[in-house]
Amino acid sequence: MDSVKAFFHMGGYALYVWGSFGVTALLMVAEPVALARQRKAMIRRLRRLIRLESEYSS
Amino acid sequence: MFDVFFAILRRDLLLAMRRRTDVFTTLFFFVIVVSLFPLGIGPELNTLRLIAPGVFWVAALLASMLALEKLFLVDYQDGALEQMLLAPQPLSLLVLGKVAAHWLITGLPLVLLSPLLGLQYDLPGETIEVLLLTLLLGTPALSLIGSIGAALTLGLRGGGVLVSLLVLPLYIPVLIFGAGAVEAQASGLGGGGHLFMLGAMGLAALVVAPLATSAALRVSAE
Amino acid sequence: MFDVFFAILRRDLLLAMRRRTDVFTTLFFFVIVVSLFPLGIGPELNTLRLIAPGVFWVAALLASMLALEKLFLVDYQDGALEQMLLAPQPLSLLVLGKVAAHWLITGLPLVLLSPLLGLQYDLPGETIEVLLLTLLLGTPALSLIGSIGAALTLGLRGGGVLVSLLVLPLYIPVLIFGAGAVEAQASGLGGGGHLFMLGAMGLAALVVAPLATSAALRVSAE
Amino acid sequence: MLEVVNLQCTRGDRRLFSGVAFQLEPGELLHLHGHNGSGKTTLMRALCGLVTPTQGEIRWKGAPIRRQREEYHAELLYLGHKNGIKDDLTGVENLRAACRLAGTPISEKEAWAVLEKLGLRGHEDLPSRVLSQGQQKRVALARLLVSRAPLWLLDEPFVGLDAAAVELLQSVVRDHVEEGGLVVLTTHQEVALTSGRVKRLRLGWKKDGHV
Amino acid sequence: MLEVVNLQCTRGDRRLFSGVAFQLEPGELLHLHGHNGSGKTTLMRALCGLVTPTQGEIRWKGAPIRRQREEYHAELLYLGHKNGIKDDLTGVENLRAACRLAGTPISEKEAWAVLEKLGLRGHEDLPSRVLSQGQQKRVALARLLVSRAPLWLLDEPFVGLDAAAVELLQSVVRDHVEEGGLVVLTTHQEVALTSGRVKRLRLGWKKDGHV
Amino acid sequence: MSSRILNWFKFASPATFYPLAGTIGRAAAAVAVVLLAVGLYMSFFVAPTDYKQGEGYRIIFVHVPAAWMSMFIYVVMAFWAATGLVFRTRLSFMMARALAPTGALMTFIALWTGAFWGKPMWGAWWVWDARLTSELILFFLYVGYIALQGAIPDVRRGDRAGAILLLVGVVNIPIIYFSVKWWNTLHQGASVSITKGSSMAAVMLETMLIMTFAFWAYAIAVAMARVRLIILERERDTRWVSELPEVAG
Ligand code: HEM
Ligand SMILES: Nc1ncnc2c1ncn2[C@@H]1O[C@H](COP(=O)(O)OP(=O)(O)OP(=O)(O)O)[C@@H](O)[C@H]1O
Ligand SMILES: Nc1ncnc2c1ncn2[C@@H]1O[C@H](COP(=O)(O)OP(=O)(O)OP(=O)(O)O)[C@@H](O)[C@H]1O
Ligand SMILES: [Mg+2]
Ligand SMILES: [Mg+2]
Repeated sequence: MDSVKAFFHMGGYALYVWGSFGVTALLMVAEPVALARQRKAMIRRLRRLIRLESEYSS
Repeated sequence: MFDVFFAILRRDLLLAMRRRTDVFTTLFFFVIVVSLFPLGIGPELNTLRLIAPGVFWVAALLASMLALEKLFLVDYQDGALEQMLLAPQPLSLLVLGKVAAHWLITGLPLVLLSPLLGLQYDLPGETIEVLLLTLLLGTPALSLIGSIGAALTLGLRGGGVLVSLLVLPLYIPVLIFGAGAVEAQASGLGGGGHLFMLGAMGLAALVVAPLATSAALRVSAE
Repeated sequence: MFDVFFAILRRDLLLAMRRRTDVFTTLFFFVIVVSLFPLGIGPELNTLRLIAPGVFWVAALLASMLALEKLFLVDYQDGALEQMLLAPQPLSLLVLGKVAAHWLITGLPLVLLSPLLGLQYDLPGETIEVLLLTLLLGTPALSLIGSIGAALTLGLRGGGVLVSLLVLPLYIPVLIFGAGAVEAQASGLGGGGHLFMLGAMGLAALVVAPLATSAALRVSAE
Repeated sequence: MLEVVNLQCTRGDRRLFSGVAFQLEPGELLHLHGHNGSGKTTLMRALCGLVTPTQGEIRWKGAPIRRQREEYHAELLYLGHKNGIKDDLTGVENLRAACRLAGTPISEKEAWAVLEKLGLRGHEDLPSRVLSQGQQKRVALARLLVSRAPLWLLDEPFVGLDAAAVELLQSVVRDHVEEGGLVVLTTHQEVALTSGRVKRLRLGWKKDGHV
Repeated sequence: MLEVVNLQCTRGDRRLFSGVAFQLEPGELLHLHGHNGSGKTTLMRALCGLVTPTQGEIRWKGAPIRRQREEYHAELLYLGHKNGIKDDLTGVENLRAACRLAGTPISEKEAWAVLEKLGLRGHEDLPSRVLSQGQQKRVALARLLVSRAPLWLLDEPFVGLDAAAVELLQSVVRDHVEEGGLVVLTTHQEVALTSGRVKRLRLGWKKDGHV
Repeated sequence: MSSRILNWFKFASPATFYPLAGTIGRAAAAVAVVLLAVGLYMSFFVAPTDYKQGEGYRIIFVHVPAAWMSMFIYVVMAFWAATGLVFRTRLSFMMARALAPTGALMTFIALWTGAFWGKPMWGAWWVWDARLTSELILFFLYVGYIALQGAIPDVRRGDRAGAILLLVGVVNIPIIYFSVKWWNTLHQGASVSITKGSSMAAVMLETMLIMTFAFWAYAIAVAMARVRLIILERERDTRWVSELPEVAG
């Protein structure tokens, strides 16, 4: 228990260490998530385009 | 009555959305100017802390001035201004709408970012607070005052210098009280009086500028 | 071979003569920025003398950048740029002509005025001399580098602010050596090394910028 | 309704025209013509109130237009050489913004319908910047189809339009006049304007056919 | 002389035209037509080398124009929608600057004479800003009268001109073709172009007369 | 030779590159996850406490990889820009475009973690040190590139304009670095330079390298995902896109 506490305390540097690692982790998770969402939106758009195209030509 | 205000506000915000870079670029201009000074002056933190209020305010003034140049120019060139002059509502409301949109696009982001930049100059917390407050009060005044100049420069091909000469004296009080408030706070005197003056100037500008600008626009578009 | 260089130089100088405001506005902007600082910072001469080189150089840089926006814009809007692209001579010569005219109109007056402003900051004679020299060497480099940014952002809305975003990072070495030389001189170290670097950068810009700018113009005008 | 009395306009030190007078009633069209530089555009802008004439007066419903600017503007639609199209907005947005500004907002659906009528199908949601010369002009002209203003001032509306669009525009103008509207129009092209009441006014000092 | 092979141009994600091919020899005129937005301007700009086609090639005297840009430009005169007139220069200065840039300088006297021919007498020394739409166009067109370039590319040169100026311009074009020049021209107005060899090329997907 | 070039051009075609990018991206993502797990474990549990900086120094394990990547990615972008301009391959421009946000992100992380390191070490969030300043300018260069691309609606123009900017920028980076350094060292004195005194323990070095490779793999994975998006966007009218399983199915 103590060791967990000590671990998060980081010898008094908690704000700085976790501030750095935290933001880095946040950004490096956010970027792939954003990309995945963009990809989904793109595929939805492509499907709509294809549907429109087939309606148009028929 | 306020239809035209919202109509123009909406149109201009839409235009800005279309070109999100507009927002970011004014912002980054501000950031860059603020960051340039240490490069020109040297990295010593004591000197930097001393000149910080002046630098921030001059940078805000320049950013606002630069951005204002285009306030009416595009509308003038593509003929939209003629249509605005022909709108069946008071022109000053319309002008107010344009200025409001302009401040939201170029002024507000700059204000919001300034605390972060304050750290670059190693400013203490309270000073940063006062800086934020003065910018929030002062930049709308700058936009309003500047709109007069922007309207005048549209037509007066020969008198551009004269116009900036006329507008600058109006900018200077804002600069002095704005930077002064921050400095007073930093030196422990409290910036209350300065802030009050800044607010009063903003109100005055709100009343006078739209009228003056509409008159100037009518002249310039002839 | 150099016909087109002189043709464009002559045309642009004529245009500037016709519309003298362009000359004055840049100059005036420079004067304003330099004079605003004492207002923002406070009147203490020691501080002022300390920051003078930085302020002068930042002001020159901003003034030069401000003027850049119009370097190709008007030609683009009225179709003259298309004609320039269709001229039967190397485009980079033509670009060089335009940049030269631009510097003569906006850069040179500013350089010539700086000694006078130096007195405002209570600078000693030799410092002023070095300041003049650095500006004389540095501002052409600024114009050259800036032309790349102006060409890249041609016709984009918000181009004026975007150009500053693109160009300022490239300006920084010039700023550092320019202000550095003056400071070195002021602190008795002698600014020779800095001046040499400044000249070298000018030469490099002279080679690279016209090529990059013409490539950018061809892309932008498509 | 629209009454012009002894109008004189001066640009620089050149007197463009003087003693211009006419009267336009509902259901009438005025075709303004004259050689290049004869002052047609200037007269048009004076009729809007954008240019102040050096002499004479323009009256709308009996009162000088200077005195009733907002009321007059509400009943007026002006389309000039420059078409007031925002480069970065799409055709639909441009049309809606212009209508909102004129005090007669329209719905998005209406806007799409109108633009389709003008042959811009498939281009409604492109920024106007990428539209061709003629397509931009069409977007500007779309306002005519939704306008409720009685007085139209059209400065060279046919410029840059292809034959089909010219045809369409002519019929729109014709309908407006037949429904009791007033139109002032300049054009160099000889177009069969309306079957209705057409007045003609000639400006300029050169004989026809002389350069 | 001018040879276009299988040309395709794309703007944005729209293919404007493809498979365009023609050949133009001295003494021939190509009349480009098509509805608004069909790609006439784009084709013109591609012919100048201002727009890079996505497919195909343009050859001048047998060689691709990309390879001989300067030589080609020396033999080419392009006048587009925008006329390249500097607002602050007078007509004379504009004309002389344009000629100097094109590598064929003319004297001040010549410039005055040419502008007078174009009906700008009394306006030669006004800044172009104050000229009317049509007068500005005339200043731009003045280059045709002094040009020695064999290939002319004219994008809607008749726009905004009055009847007399249209007449004059037509005769200038006719003379150029008869003297062995090449002309590519777009216009919506139906104008009797020349008695000489006129080719026609139609762009676009809409049937004639449809909006 | 010519067949080699032909081969290269084959992969330069978006249609063939699209599935390849998918494969590379997935592999890189897997590598990144594994390396990150190992690297983080080592950062916190294996690497010993620094005798001078205490636990605070552990920031180095994200700071330095991010700083290295930020510079490296810009050079890679410039490389793609050059190949795009020379060989006129569309794919090169797309690669440059796809890398930019990741590069900006890495620069931002370097700045952020640097600031969070600077506060306990130097007592200030920011000082105008040569390295810091040039990293800040690099950030501006990235933002400028992204803003330029955002401002140009036409992709072909955007591609080439961006490429020119990248090439000019890459020429300037060493100039910026040395000018800042010279400016700074001439009359600084007071400010602290980065402590290299404590010779880094071998474990630390290993950890840092592992984290660097993890960031590298991450950048590749993300860039590949983004380039696939760009390809779809640009090729949306083509047949092969409409026949892709994820689109058609
Ligand atoms: C915002 C602040 C900072 C920025 C922008 C920054 C930037 C950089 C950059 C660009 C590098 C890579 C340099 C190279 O490989 O040549 C780097 C490396 C490094 N930084 Fe920072 N830094 C910052 C703050 C700090 C602080 C406060 C420390 C420690 C007290 C630090 C320690 C290091 C170390 C040890 C390296 C590795 C040095 C090497 O590999 O040569 N940095 N930093
Ligand atoms: N400041 C000025 N000084 C001298 N002349 C001027 C000035 N401003 C305008 N003009 C003249 O006024 C006339 C402008 O007329 P206007 O634009 O109304 O012509 P227009 O009939 O519309 O011609 P177009 O058919 O070419 O459109 C031109 O002859 C121009 O030379
Ligand atoms: N970025 C783009 N995205 C989509 N479409 C575009 C883009 N740029 C141009 N276009 C389309 O290309 C066409 C432009 O054609 P162009 O200007 O060559 O027409 P034109 O034949 O000259 O027409 P006009 O007779 O009106 O002058 C228009 O239909 C326009 O909508
Ligand atoms: Mg007119
Ligand atoms: Mg066209």
